[in-house]
Amino acid sequence: GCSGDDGGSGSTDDPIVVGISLPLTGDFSEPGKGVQRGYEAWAKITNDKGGVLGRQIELKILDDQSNADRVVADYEQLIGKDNVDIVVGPFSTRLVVPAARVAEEYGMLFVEPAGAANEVFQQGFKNLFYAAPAVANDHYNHLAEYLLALPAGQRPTTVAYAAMDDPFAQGTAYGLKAKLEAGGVRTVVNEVYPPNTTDFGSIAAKIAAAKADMVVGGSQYQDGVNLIVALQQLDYQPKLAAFSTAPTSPEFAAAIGNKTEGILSPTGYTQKAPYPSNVEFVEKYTAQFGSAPEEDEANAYTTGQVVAAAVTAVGCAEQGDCQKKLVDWVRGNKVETVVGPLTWDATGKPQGAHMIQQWVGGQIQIVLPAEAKETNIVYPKPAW
Amino acid sequence: MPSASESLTSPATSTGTGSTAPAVPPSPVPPAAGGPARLGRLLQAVAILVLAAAVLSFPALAPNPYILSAGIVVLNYAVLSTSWNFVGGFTGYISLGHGALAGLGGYATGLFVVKAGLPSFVALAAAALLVAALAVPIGFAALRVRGASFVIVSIALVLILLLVFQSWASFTGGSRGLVVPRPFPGLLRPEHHRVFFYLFAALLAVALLAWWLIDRSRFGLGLKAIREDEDKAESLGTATFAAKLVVFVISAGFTGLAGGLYALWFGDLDPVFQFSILTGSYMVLMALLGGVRNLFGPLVGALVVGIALEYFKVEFGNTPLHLVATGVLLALVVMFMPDGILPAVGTLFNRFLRPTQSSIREVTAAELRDRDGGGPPPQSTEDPPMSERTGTTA
Amino acid sequence: MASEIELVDIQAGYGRAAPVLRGLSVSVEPGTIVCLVGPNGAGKSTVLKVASGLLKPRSGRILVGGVDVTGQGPQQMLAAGVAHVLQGHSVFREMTVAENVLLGGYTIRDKAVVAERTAFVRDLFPVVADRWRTLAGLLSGGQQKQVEFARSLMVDPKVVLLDEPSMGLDPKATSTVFEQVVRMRDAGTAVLLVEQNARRALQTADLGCVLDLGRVHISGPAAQLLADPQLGELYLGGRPAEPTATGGAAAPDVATPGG
Amino acid sequence: MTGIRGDDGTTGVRGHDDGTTGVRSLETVGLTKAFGGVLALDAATVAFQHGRVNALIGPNGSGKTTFFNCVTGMIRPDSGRTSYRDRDITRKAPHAIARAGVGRTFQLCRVFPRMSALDNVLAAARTTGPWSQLRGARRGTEVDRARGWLTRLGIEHLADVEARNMSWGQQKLLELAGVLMSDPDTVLLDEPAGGVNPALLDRIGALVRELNAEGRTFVIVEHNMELVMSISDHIVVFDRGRPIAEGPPSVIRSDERVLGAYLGV
Amino acid sequence: MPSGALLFQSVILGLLLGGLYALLAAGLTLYFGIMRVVMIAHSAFLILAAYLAWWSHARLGVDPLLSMIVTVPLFFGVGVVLQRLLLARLRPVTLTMMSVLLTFAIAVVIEGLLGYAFTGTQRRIQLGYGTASFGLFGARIAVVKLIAFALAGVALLTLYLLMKKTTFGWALRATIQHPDAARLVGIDTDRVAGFGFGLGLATAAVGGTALALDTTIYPSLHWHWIGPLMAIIVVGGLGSVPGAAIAAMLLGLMQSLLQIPMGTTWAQTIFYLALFATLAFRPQGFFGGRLAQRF
Ligand SMILES: Nc1ncnc2c1ncn2[C@@H]1O[C@H](COP(=O)(O)OP(=O)(O)OP(=O)(O)O)[C@@H](O)[C@H]1O
Ligand SMILES: Nc1ncnc2c1ncn2[C@@H]1O[C@H](COP(=O)(O)OP(=O)(O)OP(=O)(O)O)[C@@H](O)[C@H]1O
Ligand SMILES: [Mg+2]
Ligand SMILES: [Mg+2]
Repeated sequence: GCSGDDGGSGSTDDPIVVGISLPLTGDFSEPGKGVQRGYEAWAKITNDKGGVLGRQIELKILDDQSNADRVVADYEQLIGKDNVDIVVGPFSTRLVVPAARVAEEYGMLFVEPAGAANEVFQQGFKNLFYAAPAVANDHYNHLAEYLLALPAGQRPTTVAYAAMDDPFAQGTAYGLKAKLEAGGVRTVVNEVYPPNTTDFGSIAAKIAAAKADMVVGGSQYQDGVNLIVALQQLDYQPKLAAFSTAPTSPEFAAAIGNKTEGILSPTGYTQKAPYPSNVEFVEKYTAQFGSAPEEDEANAYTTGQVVAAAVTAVGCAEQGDCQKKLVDWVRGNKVETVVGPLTWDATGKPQGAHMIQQWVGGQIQIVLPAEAKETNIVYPKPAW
Repeated sequence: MPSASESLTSPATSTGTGSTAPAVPPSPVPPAAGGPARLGRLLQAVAILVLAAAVLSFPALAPNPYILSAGIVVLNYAVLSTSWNFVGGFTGYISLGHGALAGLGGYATGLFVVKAGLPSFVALAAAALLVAALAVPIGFAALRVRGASFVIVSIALVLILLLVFQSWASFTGGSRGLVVPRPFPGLLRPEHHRVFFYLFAALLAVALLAWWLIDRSRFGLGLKAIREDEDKAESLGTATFAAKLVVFVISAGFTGLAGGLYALWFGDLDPVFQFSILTGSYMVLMALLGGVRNLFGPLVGALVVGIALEYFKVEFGNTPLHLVATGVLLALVVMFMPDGILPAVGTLFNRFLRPTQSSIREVTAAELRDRDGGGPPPQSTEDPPMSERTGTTA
Repeated sequence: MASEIELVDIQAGYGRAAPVLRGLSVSVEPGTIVCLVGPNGAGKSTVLKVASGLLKPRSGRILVGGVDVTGQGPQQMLAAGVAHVLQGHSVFREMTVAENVLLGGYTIRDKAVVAERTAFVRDLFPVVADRWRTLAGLLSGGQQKQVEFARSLMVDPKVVLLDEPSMGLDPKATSTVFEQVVRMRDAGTAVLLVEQNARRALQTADLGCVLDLGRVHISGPAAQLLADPQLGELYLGGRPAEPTATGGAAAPDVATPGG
Repeated sequence: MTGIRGDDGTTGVRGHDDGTTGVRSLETVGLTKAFGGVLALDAATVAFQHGRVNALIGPNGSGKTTFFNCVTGMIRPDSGRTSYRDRDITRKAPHAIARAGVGRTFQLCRVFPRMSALDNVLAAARTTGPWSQLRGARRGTEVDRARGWLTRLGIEHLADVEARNMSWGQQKLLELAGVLMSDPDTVLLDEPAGGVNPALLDRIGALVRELNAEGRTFVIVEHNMELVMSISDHIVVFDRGRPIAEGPPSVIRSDERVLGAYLGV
Repeated sequence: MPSGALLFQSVILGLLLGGLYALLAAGLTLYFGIMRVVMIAHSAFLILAAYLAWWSHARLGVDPLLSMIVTVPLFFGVGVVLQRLLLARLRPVTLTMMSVLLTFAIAVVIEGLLGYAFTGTQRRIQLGYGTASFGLFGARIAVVKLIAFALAGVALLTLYLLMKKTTFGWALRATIQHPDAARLVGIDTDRVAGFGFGLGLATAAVGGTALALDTTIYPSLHWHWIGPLMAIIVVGGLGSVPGAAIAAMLLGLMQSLLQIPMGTTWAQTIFYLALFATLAFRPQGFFGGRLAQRF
């Protein structure tokens, strides 16, 4: 045991301390705060029901300032100095890998709500699990299936891709790209832009000039908005426009002047999902924070659910040998969560897929897969 | 004012050798205040011993691995800012781009291990050499310009390397990052920290030793002359460009070593964090805070900044106010301690031990003459012509 | 007659160091030239800096035209009629000669006066006219000094403080400068002149003050100081004005100037 | 312009005929430098002889400082050649020229402002080869020499004072001490007398003669005619970027062209 | 080979972008070339102004252009205060170097305060005319970009006239070059230097507003701007407002055109290549101004 088992574990009065480092300031602070709310909702809802193993959940959240050096120092502190019982993941792929390494080397279970990119699962981590339905590259799977199933005459023939230089954002766009190319759909523009890009005029000009049938943005929130506005300024009208992340945001419609009709986006979570824990989550979350949860919040909540399930099943939560048991349990079992039932492969990759949403009639609605759809997909999309 | 005859005791003539013999003028006034100087040296020696003992016993005293890892971070800061101080302290060229050199060292180490399969520490040495080698062309371009233009160039260096390492993803991993394999895969994390703590301490010792050697050497004096007035130094025979380049390369080598060692310890490289202006600025802040003209200035600065950053983080929790606090700290240093903590302490120390000295002569011209000459000054009437005088002594 | 400028019992120094001026008093009456001489570092420039408000004295009083102006800055001093030409080089290096000269008349509102004065200095110093559009920093050392002096001639102050105006000037320009000093005196200006070209300066001046260690060592009519062999040897150096006078220094005989 | 050879005997009073007289020291052929429209040096062909005290005089702006700058490598001439002791130094870097034995001072007095006077002088000490660079800067003998120079120039009391806190004249003297410390064979002084107290000037004059007697060559730019006439063996007069006269002081003093162009009498 | 239409569209976009660059760099030439202060915080002030414009639009419903009525004088005042309180107290000999660090500190403080006040969320002004555009020979010009361009033109012209045609410009240069001599000719150096700095910040207010019209802002965005802006003023020649304007237009154009074959990231390197080329071959900049080398 590298770090003391002297934390008085086992006693039922002691809370289970869950250590988290999150980007509460700096570049990733916005989603970071969403993740924080998700964790807080989980702790509150769980504690209100009597905690886990009869012990209360206590969160210890540190701010990593969106910085990789800090995130490592934070987990080092949480595990080494503060002796927390459980650690769960931070936000952003860039921070997940260094953080997971610390957890791995201290032998801790590491369930994480972000870090969807493929690379995360290629590091050989044995203790890491991603608490969401699918990794980035699989987000558009349903859309790809749908498009390739269209009759040849209707299928889009050319596609323009623009992706932020970020493992997650690129992962989403390139997952779709690989599948469409394999299905014979031509790529006419393939742009990568740095995360701090604010001027999308030139990228939009290239896409517009290529007159692609379809545009796919591997985007986070704001760059997606900017790209859409720049495309609209150039009066480019594709048959289909898909952007990761951005269109699901509540501010999206206002940000692009309500010209949203027909825009697509993958999502791993919907407030309307019928899973029992989700109904409870949405209701209590809304009561606690005054608005319904988004995807970041849900992922954090899911993470908490996975950890709680493991702790309940194994019957312990402290550093040391217990962690190994927790890891083994998660690897071998299925967990019911707000995003549905989750299982993982050996690398910690979840085995599900994302749904596809589309703005139809001024609302974002699920259109794919067929069994979950709220309305029919609109293709080709109307002009924006 | 000494009379003309006093100057007759010509140094060269007294050596009596030929025309090219260096002049050795008459024996000097003994240096003032020898006592405090010796006391100062004694204090310095004691300080070094205490410091070394403190550093070496730290891993044993650290209550948990986290404190140890925080110690490594501070040591890394200290090595970096000491390395920076080879350029900044001696020549006065303020580089905000040293972060890029550290990043280069880290990436080179990582790539040597990953792509070339070199053993970790061979890769580290190779990376330091590579960074030093790259510093030659970089220095060649950057050191042509001075002052603020140099600052701009150094900033540009960071930004351009960031772009390259981000864009050239096939080689560097781009935004997906680069994972540097552990040099000691068998070690548990706390052990791993302990080993690296000593490695960083050793590197710091070497860097400090090198700085000290240069500081007391003629080379160092030449560099300081560059800091003061580059053209003048050149006209006095200092090969200024070569000197700048040499010290830049040395500085880059140490920075690269520090960056590489950090990469081996830390394991994950990401261009955004490796090539950041903030890293370079922290080096400057630490060196400046401690005092760029002092051997231990950067080390003291690293301690203060390391602790301050940690403190701000705890104090301001999850608001960006820690940035504000860092900025205010920097501004306070610039405004009130432009020479750093150590010189400020030194001034205080001096004020107790030495009276204020004035630059004005304390004796009138007449007294000076009387003191020097004793009798009445030789007047032109009894003065032999210059030529005869020199003739007699030569 | 009332003094145009009067420094009374001035203590002054730089930073926290020991004082440079230690209880020094000087006064200049209108229409006279007072010449300050003394060894390097005696505090001559410091006197002028105090007089023009660039350096605040630690104690003592400064009177201009009988009014106490102690502690005022250079701007108010200029308004009170005190102009100061700095030692060394103080042209605005990256501005043209024209801009330099015209800035000399920064405080003059009347365009006609500026034009007239400009014409005068351009006439006086050919280099000013010839190099009107050149950046002043590119001129030779002596040319810069001429521009500087020309700049100071743009205003017509009651008191002029000149810090080694002839330094670096060729003999012709030196003569021009001394002529102007005399002209100013004749126009009723009070001139406080610091010169290391001490003999020439004392020949021009009415009164002389020998400064040493931040105090007035000796003062008196300039001619009298010139004749003092002791002073000559200690402060004025070289040969006395008349080759026949005693107390010269060790000049090799071959080089004795031919009068 | 080869006038120097031949009027050797006229200054024979000084009689330090150690066999080096007659050797050419600094020499330029057709040195030309134009700044924009201003021809600062106009095909100046000048030769200074070894072992002499040479003076270079001329009106303001006649190109004296530019001449120094070209000769010491601080400015690249447009055309023409400079040589020192028959070695071509036209395109050499300033430090190389300094190491070849040509030291200089600056008209606008340049010292290292935040170094003590002693360090200012020490910084000028010559090094021999890269390894000597690693030797300690404050070795006893060097410090003794440096203090000696400060003493000779009457500023020994300022040894520990930072140069920026000195008066103008003190800085001038300090600069001179520095150049002498670098132990040059040939010393170019740009207005050494500017702002220096006359009493001290006599000492500087004497010092120059003394060092000259030790075999050092001087080239002095100066407007103080008394000093020039009293210490120099040979005078070159510049006007508009080219020499218009040269010779011993006695000749120059009565030269028509010099009187017209420079002395203005 | 890109189509003619794409080329033409890129040229238009490049020119519009260049205009914005020129405006953003204008203040820098003032401090840098004339006042010898390396103003790292300039872009932080730009972002601050952009935030104020965004805030007044989002919270008060005021058009961002109108917010300049407040921000421009406000920034001028802040500039005067900063200069008088902070920069004026630095030692003149080390001014250049110390100002780097001091303004760096100011930049960090602004970033922190912005993050504190507005969180790290990216923001964008949502204007009614945000996506409006009109056609020109087949290319499209966004209205907001054109407004930003016009703002840049007006601000630059004003600055240029102020520096060249008024005694203020002279007094400012004199003050920086020899403060003592400037005081001795009667210039109120404190005031002039303060005004100079205030003027620079006033351009930042205009620039920030123009910036906010058509891009996203977030607190750490200013780091992104430092490099290109510094490159522009070096290429343009330190201290030369027209030089900076020309360099900005050219670099904006080149960046826009290079994006077609090289992509966004590599295209940014043009700034640094131009910077190094300038320092290597023409340290005084390509369009007049002072020697960068000796600065
Ligand atoms: N800025 C300064 N800071 C500190 N001390 C100074 C400063 N300027 C001058 N001194 C000191 O004050 C004393 C007087 O200087 P000042 O310039 O008045 O002399 P001066 O008589 O004009 O000499 P010089 O003839 O050489 O110009 C000198 O000893 C000098 O070292
Ligand atoms: N860097 C430069 N740029 C432009 N013109 C210059 C430059 N340096 C010198 N000049 C011009 O060259 C000419 C010669 O200048 P130089 O400094 O050599 O004169 P000088 O003989 O030393 O004069 P002084 O006796 O005044 O020192 C002058 O007209 C001057 O204006
Ligand atoms: Mg003086
Ligand atoms: Mg000259």
